[in-house]
Amino acid sequence: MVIYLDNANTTKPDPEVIKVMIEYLEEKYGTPGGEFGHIFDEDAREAVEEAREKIAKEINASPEEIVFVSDETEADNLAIKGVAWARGKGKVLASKIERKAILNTVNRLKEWGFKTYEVGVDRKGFINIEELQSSLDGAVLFATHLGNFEIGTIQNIRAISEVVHENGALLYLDANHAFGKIKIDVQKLNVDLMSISSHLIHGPKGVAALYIRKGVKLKPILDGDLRERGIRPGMINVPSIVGFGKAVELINYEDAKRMAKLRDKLIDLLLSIPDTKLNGPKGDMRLPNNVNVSFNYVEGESVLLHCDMRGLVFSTGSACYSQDLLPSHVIRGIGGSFEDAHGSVRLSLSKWTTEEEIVTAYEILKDVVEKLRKISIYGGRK
Amino acid sequence: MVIYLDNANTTKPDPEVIKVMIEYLEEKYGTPGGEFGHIFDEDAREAVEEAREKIAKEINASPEEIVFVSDETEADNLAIKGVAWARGKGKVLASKIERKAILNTVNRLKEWGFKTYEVGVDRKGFINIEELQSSLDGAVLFATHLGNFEIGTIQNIRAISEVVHENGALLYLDANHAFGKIKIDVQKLNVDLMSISSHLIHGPKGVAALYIRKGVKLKPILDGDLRERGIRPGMINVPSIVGFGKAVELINYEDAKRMAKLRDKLIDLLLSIPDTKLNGPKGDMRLPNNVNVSFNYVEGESVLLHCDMRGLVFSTGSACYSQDLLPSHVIRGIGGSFEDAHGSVRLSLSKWTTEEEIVTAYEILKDVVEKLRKISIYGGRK
Amino acid sequence: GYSRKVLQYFLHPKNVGEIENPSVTAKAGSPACGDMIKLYLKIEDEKIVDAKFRSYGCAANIATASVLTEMIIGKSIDDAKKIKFKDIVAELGGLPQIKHHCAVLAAEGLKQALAKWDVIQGRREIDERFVKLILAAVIDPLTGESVLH
Ligand SMILES: Cc1ncc(COP(=O)(O)O)c(C=O)c1O
Ligand SMILES: Cc1ncc(COP(=O)(O)O)c(C=O)c1O
Ligand code: FES
Ligand code: FES
Repeated sequence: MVIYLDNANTTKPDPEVIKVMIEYLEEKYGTPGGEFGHIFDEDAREAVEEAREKIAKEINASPEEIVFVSDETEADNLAIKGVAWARGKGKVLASKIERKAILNTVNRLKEWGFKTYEVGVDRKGFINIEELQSSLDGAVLFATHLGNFEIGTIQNIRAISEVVHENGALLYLDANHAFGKIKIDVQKLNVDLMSISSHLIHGPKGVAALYIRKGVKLKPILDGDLRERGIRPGMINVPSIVGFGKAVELINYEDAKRMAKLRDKLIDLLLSIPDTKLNGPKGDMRLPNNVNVSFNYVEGESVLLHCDMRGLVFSTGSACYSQDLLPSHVIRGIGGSFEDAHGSVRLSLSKWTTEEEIVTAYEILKDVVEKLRKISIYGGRK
Repeated sequence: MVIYLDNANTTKPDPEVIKVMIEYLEEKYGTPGGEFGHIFDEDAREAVEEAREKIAKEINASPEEIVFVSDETEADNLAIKGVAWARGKGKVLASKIERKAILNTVNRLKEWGFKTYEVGVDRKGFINIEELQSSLDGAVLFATHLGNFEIGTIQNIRAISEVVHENGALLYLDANHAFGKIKIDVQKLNVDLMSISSHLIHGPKGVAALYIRKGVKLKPILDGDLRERGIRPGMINVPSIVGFGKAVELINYEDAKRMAKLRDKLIDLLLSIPDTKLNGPKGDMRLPNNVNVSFNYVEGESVLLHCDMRGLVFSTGSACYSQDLLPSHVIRGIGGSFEDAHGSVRLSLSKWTTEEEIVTAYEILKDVVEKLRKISIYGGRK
Repeated sequence: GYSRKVLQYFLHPKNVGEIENPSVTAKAGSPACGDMIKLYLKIEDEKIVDAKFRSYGCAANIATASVLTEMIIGKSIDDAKKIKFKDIVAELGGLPQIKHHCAVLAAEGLKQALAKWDVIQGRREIDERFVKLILAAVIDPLTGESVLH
């Protein structure tokens, strides 16, 4: 039996999601073409529009403001490059602790003559709003997140959007990790673009949605037909979209409350292991399913692999584990040392996580960390 | 019972494809991260690499030359923009009868200072190789197709690639509609980049593959993590990729032979309807599953909708049917009149199409065309 | 992913710990990822009679250090000097490309230990080249930077 605590990486599709997907794989395999597809395709078109409506409603948007894309990386790129290219020139900003898809996309914009800036965060990962305010001169876009993918910090988006809009820039919000866990209202948050993805809420891979507030202009990244009003031409991935719609329908904020309790229990248990520290804030300003701690004197990949052998699955910010051999830029961004990043682990809960799993996870981790500290050069002491 | 003759639009997933997908939706829902995902993700990683190997082998490429993307539109954009951006400047060419994703992508390159050119074709849709030859001055890329999506013309790629390479340009081949129907060897065809997609060979939507010959440089469209070696960062759509691999495994060229016979039978039957003409070539130079005819005096959308009511499903090149209200640029490209395009229908077969379906399809079409001609201003005569 | 053999050495590493009164010790840090190993050698009659290690690093780091200690115990100094990182990789039945530097780290540790031993034996000068050899690859895991800087 696997204890899966890597739900911020991807989640297990809900059986109900799989059920509707199978229907659109087996029988209703058509794909929406033009407005007047043959009747065979109508089933597919209606299902896609129904999913779009559900998703729009969930975030208080209108269906025409939702564009389906293939994943959150594509959403990030479309939002950021799309707005920048439409504006032509100016400054594009992000925080230091965004996902790579955002940071690298912003950075890439330099090729097209844009200025860029990375806004700092405090020790808990909260964006420095004064720094943001003083860096917005000539800005066209600020790209940031609602809940941090790695340390769970929930940003104060209302304050951020006020500052951003005062300065005439647009706000793009990566809400992928918060969606389904905290109730989102695009009107109240006052964001201009926002991305949410299916595979993080027990929906299928292969689809994400980009909210584009009515009136916001962006240039597409992909050219082709007029599907998704030409903003995202290409094949409509009907089964995934229908599955996404079902996953949204299944969102229940009571799950989030339960997760938050288990999160706090796990944090308390892990902090009882000596020389362990929490990354990110405590309480309501933390994503309900995110736990992230650094164990001193040990390296994350080793911790992860040992746990893996014992059926406990999660992620680490260790350099050894990353494909570019760099330690987590998020832990470094909040002022953590190289060692803090190297020894950091992220455990992310789902609606199915049980208290028993939490306790077992703690026991396995405690044992593994003790074992590895015995091998460590630092031997558990500095 | 529906007679589905729109297999060039999308195909019904094979039950075996759906079976493996369900396995990766239900239990092996992990996603390949870095090289050292936890063991839970290993299942997913191995399955993805296995699919990559199968696909590579099928086209005589090596697995490192295959990059997974979300659909053929993305493949077209990545290949064309990727190569152009990597080269920096020059001329990019396509034929006049490419899919919109190719034509619009090439056209978009003007924004970045590229020159573009559309090469003409003859009455059957064959690319004018002399015109190509004389337009290649300063060219960096020629983007074209193996089998035409609308009229089924199979291009002489060996001759084309010789001319293109002599002039120092690269060749991108959209092989989406030919793949699985005619055996493809990237070495023999001597192409530099090539796209093939899953949903046209009874695989799932949500994935296509771009072959990039070793040594060919391209800049990614999407920025993000290092997945797919950074060429296509983002979430790996494991169930779709695994389904794609299975679909490739199921390819059987005997099916193509059978389809070709049924295609010829359907063409003969349809040409027996007065004032009907074939678009595209006959015989071996036509995709085995493609039939495209123009019925004079009637409009395609009307034909299509009438047939639809009677359970026969296909496509049309009519302007009324397209989202931009333009008649098929392919029919126009081969020198067809506006009326030819307006009254054109494409019927595309699958490995499951039966002789009985072909005969019934003909009977329905004959009846519908006759009925509509009675309504027509031209009344069956000009 | 990792081979069975790598996982075996990682899960049950041999020769973990310290040697009391070692003949020589060496620390090596990887400039790639910032990890470290420390090697302890006991040398008698120009032969390595015991070897132990401590590690702060990934699974490949632990496995390579462990298998290296096994490879060198019983070897003469001259034979030990011939060990290259590729030999360690081979001994483990291969490592993923991205983890080759972990084997380099282990080989580097051995190279430094043996160079120090030569100095102790008066066979080698403490010149600039030697000092650079010792320090260059040593990475402080707290900063992730070479201690040379
Ligand atoms: C007319 C037409 N448009 C679009 C497509 C889908 O291709 P894409 O998803 O690349 O736009 C097809 C499929 O083959 C097609 O036949
Ligand atoms: C560390 C990390 N990288 C990548 C991803 C996937 O995001 P994307 O597909 O946009 O790269 C996630 C998912 O949340 C993640 O946690
Ligand atoms: S020691 Fe860090 S990657 Fe091996
Ligand atoms: S006549 Fe109505 S769209 Fe052509």
